Amino acid sequence: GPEVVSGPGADPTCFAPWSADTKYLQWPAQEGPYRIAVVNGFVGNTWRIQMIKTAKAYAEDPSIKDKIAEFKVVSTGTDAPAQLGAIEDFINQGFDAIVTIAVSPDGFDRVIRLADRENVVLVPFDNVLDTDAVMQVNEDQTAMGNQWAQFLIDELAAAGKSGGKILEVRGLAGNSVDRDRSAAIHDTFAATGGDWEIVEVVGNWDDGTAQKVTADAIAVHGQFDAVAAQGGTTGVVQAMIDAGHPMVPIAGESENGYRKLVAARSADGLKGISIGQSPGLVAIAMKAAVSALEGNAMPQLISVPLPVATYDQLEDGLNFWSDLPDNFFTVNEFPPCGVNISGPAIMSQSEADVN
Amino acid sequence: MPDHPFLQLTGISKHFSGTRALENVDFSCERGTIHAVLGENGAGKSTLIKTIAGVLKPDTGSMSIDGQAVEFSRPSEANAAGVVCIFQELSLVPDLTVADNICLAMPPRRFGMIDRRAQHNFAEAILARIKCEDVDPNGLVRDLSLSRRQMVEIAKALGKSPRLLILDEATSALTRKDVETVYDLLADLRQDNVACLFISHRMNEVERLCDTLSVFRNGRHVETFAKGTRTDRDIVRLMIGREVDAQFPPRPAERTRPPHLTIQNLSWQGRLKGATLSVGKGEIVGLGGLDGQGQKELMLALFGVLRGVEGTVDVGGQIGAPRSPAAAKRAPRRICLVPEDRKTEGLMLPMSIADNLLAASYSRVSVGPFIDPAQERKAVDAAIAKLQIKIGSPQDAVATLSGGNQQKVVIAKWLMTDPEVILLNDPTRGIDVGTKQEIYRLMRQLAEEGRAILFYSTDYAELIGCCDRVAIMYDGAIVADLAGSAITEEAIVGASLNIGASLKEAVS
Amino acid sequence: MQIALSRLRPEDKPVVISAGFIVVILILGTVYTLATQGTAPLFSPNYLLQQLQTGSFLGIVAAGMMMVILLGHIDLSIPWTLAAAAMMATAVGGDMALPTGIAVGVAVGLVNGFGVAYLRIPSMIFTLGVDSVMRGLMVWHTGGFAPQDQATPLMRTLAADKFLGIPLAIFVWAAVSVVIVVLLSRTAFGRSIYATGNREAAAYLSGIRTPWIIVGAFVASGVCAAIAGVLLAGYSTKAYQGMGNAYLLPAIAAVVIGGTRILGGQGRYVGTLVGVTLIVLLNSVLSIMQMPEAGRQVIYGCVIVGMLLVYGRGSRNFGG
Amino acid sequence: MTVARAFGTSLRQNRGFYGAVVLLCVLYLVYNLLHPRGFSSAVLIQNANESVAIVFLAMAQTIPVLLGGLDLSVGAVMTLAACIASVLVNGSPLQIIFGMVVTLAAGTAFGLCNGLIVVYGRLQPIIATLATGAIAMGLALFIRPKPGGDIDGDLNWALTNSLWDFVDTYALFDPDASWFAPFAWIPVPILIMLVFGVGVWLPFRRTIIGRTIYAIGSAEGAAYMSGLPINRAKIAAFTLAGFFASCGGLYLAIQTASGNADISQAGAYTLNSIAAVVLGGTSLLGGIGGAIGSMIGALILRVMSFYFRILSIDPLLQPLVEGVVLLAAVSLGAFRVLRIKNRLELFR
Ligand SMILES: Nc1ncnc2c1ncn2[C@@H]1O[C@H](COP(=O)(O)OP(=O)(O)OP(=O)(O)O)[C@@H](O)[C@H]1O
Ligand SMILES: Nc1ncnc2c1ncn2[C@@H]1O[C@H](COP(=O)(O)OP(=O)(O)OP(=O)(O)O)[C@@H](O)[C@H]1O
Ligand SMILES: [Mg+2]
Ligand SMILES: [Mg+2]
Repeated sequence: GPEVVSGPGADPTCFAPWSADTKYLQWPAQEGPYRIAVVNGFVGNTWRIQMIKTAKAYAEDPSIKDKIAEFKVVSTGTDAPAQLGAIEDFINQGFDAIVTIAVSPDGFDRVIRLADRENVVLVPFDNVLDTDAVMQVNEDQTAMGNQWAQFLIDELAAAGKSGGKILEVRGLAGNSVDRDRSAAIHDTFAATGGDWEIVEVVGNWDDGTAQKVTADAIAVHGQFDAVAAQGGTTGVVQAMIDAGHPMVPIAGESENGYRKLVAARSADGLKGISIGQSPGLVAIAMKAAVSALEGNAMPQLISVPLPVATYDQLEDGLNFWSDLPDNFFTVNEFPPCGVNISGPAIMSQSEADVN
Repeated sequence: MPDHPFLQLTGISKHFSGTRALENVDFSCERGTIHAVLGENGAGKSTLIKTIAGVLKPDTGSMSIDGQAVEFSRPSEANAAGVVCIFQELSLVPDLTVADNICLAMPPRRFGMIDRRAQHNFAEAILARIKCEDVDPNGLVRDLSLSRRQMVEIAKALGKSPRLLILDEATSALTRKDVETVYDLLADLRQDNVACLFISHRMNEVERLCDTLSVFRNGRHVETFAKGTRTDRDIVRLMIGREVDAQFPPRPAERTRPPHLTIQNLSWQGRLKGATLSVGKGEIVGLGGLDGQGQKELMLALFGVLRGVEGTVDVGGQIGAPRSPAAAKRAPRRICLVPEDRKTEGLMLPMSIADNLLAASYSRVSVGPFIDPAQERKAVDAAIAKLQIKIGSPQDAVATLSGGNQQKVVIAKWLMTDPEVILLNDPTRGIDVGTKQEIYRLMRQLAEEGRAILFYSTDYAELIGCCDRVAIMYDGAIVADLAGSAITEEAIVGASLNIGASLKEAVS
Repeated sequence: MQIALSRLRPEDKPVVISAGFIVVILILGTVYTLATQGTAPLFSPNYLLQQLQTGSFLGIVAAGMMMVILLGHIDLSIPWTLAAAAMMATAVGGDMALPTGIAVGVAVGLVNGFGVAYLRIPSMIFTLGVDSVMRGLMVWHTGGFAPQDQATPLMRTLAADKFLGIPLAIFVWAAVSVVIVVLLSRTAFGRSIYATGNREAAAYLSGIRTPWIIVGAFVASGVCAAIAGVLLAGYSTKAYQGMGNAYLLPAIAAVVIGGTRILGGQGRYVGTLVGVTLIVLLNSVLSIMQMPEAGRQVIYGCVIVGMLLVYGRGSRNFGG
Repeated sequence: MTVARAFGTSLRQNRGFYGAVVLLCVLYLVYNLLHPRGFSSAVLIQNANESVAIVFLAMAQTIPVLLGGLDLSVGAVMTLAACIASVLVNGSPLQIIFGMVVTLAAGTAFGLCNGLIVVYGRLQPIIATLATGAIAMGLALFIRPKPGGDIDGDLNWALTNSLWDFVDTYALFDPDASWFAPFAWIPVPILIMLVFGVGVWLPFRRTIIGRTIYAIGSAEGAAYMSGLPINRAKIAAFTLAGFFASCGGLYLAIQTASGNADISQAGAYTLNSIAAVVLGGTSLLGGIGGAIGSMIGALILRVMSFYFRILSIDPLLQPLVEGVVLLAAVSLGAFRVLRIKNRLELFR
């Protein structure tokens, strides 16, 4: 298993520690090239597909290609035993690093123990584990919630409001990401001391559901002063348009469709902020795994900066693409890490062109 | 002799929605007798024995056995009291083995678990007792023919050591040999002081076996009398409530009819082996022989149900067997089949009478692609009137009808399609004398109208009385084609066994 | 109350009881909104129309599902049939979008029908397999090609626009309903569905082409799912992978709450309509009350069991 | 001679089952041949761990299916049990055992409720359990609004490894004792499946209640007329299904050391359990088959997914391959149809 060492770690601009007291882990250096596996859970939404394509494209990237001897991706569905089994199987097969999106924040004790025994580097990202025993890569969900809420508070303040009715469109029930983002939103609003009423609906992070519950909420509650949506933001805005709801400040994810709408309607009042969980995280997780295998000290929890774009920063062809589908995630590159595979490059061309 | 009857029912009534199946019935039966229960279809015989056996709860009335008042709320309680019943619709479990079925509710057990070996031995012994050594106790009941199943059912009943044994048309599908075995068995049981209730529509069986006869009509107990005190004619009058004359309609004078349906060398899966037969327009051809010699398969082949049939079939100049019932029923062939088992093959039991009647002839009541409700109603009413089906409303579920009326629904359904070839697979099984006569008359009338009729029956009397010609099947082939005065019981039996030499022995 | 219920004809009971329950839901919801906001939006035509509009997707899916359930089968391939129809329609785009979507539904229906009617594989398992094949195809499609997922203007119009103040989607639902009602009660196909659902052997021996009937019902189900998918894509302005997931179980529940026998052979379309309305309103009211998921699930389950228990317990097997 | 004949009869009557056994053997053999560390205890342990939950669920599903019904709540009951276990299975050994017993009892009781609703409410099992499944899921979410829990770590390690580790973890005796060597490699999860699955099922099948379940699935009317205890058998069937589902849930909780009220996972498990039952040769019409077959069926499902980890298949094509393979596997039974020459036999 890794040793706990003191920082700083390798390449701190890319592998930024989560906080000042994040510990550092170091594995014994191993000879390359490495065998790396990605164990995905569910496959069947654009985010995951974009993630898998990014992973494959990144494995072919000249900066890392030579360091990888074998690269495998499997998707196990939402089945926890199958995911644990796949990870264990790759450990048994002698893979050096396993990158994974955990189907549940708990339950990895056994595979962590096995991985440590075999000196395999296990790197959860996106849906991370509630443990500090493995190296993990994620964006700060709490910070995201705080920024969303702060943006709305600022926009409303600029319009002279210090209280009002907020619609919060939540994600998948029971998910830690949903929990963290929602708690941060509530905390930030509460901290202003203003008179806020937050109406929560569950949108499951998908456009259709989000659109339906938003429409319901508008039908019942009439008008909102601002909207905070964890996902499915395109659907949320569409529901507002369909219901004739006035355009109000909105905080949302990084879907291309949402950014298109904000760009088109910010003048009408749809002043929006777009922060997204990027499918490109997989590339950083892979890069971190390789770095750990090379024997570098790594932060236990790697924080990837939030890719923020507000309505006044949107630029067609740069951070959104008006000629491309709504349904992909605009943020995919992380220049400080040398991860330069852009969303449109991944989604708008067939794989052959990317490689 | 005790002063009270062994089984006594007093004032039993049972109503179903709309029908009075039993009306204030008093009935009794003694040990050591075989007691026939007679009555036309829907007279309430099955309902009677179901109340005795604890399947149905009577609305009013009481029952006693050996002078003790009893009330069974489920069959297992009746079994425990020594009342064992073979029901009209068999109560075997097709996916369990024969041995499992014979010991179904009370298997021999060891350490609380079923003792397979003991069960197997027990089944073997009982099967031997009813001369069914050919039935493998480890075989599935599903794989047995109907007649074997009835024998297994009898074995199962025997295994429960009954004090009162009830057979509700339990011999309707048995072969001659089995019937004899059952006769012997019942005689033995009579010796052992077992009471037997015997329900059958075959008068000769009743004649031969029973000591006492009870007649039911319209849910009422009409009369009980000892055998020999009434003539057959009287009995039939009691059952039907009117005088019945000649059993079979007169046969028209013999004449040659051009063949309409011709079969040559029909073979299928070793069950049909080169059957050759022809049926003319206006002719009723009987199909005889022992049970399971390929008669059913022959009909299914003609109706397009079987795959891989070899040989030639020619229907009114149309060469080739149809490939599906849908093709069979359409012009130019116009074949129809009244299947063997009306409950599973003939009817959609929970659906209404009207829907069942229409099932084969939607196109006849449609205008363009749409069904015309007016035509629909007219067609249904006409069919009901034509066969005089006894019903409450055409919208009632067909399941509420008695067996005979259900059979009429099946026949009426097909007559609505105006068929030219009519295949009848034992259409009178479990049907009362009165209805049988109606069916015979109807067959004759249909023949007169110029339809070709192929009629399979297990009852020789029917074949003799009804048919212009009789073809006997043995081992998948037609071994005899009898016509006119050649149709005699001896000839039929002889051909059925297909052994000229030992013919006399078999008949005697 | 008991007496009134027992006087109903058995086949009307589910309809009347669910209709009553719909009123109860609306009243409870209104009591809640009055207490919390002091308004009663639930009885406003706007709210109801909007519910019917979003309900029309479920309604159309349930209409197709009912045809299959009447046969005693089930179509578990609905979620990805719906999504695939929407995704292919939007991928093709232009005038061919609608026909493409419907064609996907027909194709899936044909495959399902073939497996169930000719290969005789239980529908529960065959359609499950087809669903996962469709999911695989769509993942491949999304990942391997350049997917265009914008709904065409026609799709947008059908799903989101209004005519005479009534959303067009409701007209589509009504049209589908009329077709289904006519099919079921006035055509040989519909009658054959009931016959086949009751006893396939008897229907077959009556000269009904039961395999065609089965294929036909699955095609109907596929087409309905496809229509719902195309509309839903129009409503959400685009197609997306998970779009069908939320429709399978509610569709089955709606059909069954409407009084259709899950084993086939019995059921009226009116019941399905009422069942769909009930489920849509129940969901909406729960969402207004901000009921957490746990509570929703429990209420959902209790409503289904409760309704079925009230309808009167199923009758015993016939012939007993 | 008679043994051979009996075996022949059994072969004919259980074609689906024997086919499944052969398929599993071939699949698993090839997997091990392809795996770099094939035929080792480590691989066997991993495979077994992954299979326990679905095996129990498939066994649970079998029993209502034999009745001619379906239990759409097994996945939810498993999840409910896992969530209960994630709260209770920790602390002192006595507390742990208490937690396990409560977990199994809760799942069994839920199965009992299913049975009571089906029997006394006279509802169709498929629809009654669709509804009760939602209720179980709701309860699971109440208990575990978000994933987590603290299941005893030793227990997790001991039950998900070989007997050697089990003995070592609890220091029962010297795990390196020479007499123990022949057993030391055996994975504990396999023993659990044998003891709790096979050990319960085989005796149960030989009871009157067990036989009644078969009889009901084959011909309910006949079973009733024959005086079999219909109601009791139906209730027992759903109760036993609840028991097996909770066994699966308990193991799932121990294996993941946590509980997770994941609706889509529960749904996927329920559907897979039906697929496993069919693959194992049990007829969805009831009356034919058995839980051992379903166990085999579940293992087939699992082994098929193992192949993705050793073969190089485009990850975006994997779901398609998975679907096609599943469809092909369930279509194997269709060969029966081609052999049928009497079309009436198709309808039973
Ligand atoms: N479950 C039922 N529901 C409604 N009516 C029934 C039911 N069972 C029987 N009946 C009716 O009760 C009457 C008596 O039927 P029963 O079966 O006892 O006649 P049966 O004498 O046995 O006739 P068969 O000789 O045809 O068997 C019939 O009119 C029948 O329609
Ligand atoms: N004619 C029939 N055909 C099929 N099933 C029937 C018939 N009549 C009753 N049943 C079923 O049998 C059940 C009664 O069976 P039975 O009383 O033998 O069960 P049990 O387990 O002994 O009941 P208990 O637990 O109350 O003692 C009824 O609830 C019904 O579901
Ligand atoms: Mg009778
Ligand atoms: Mg009892």
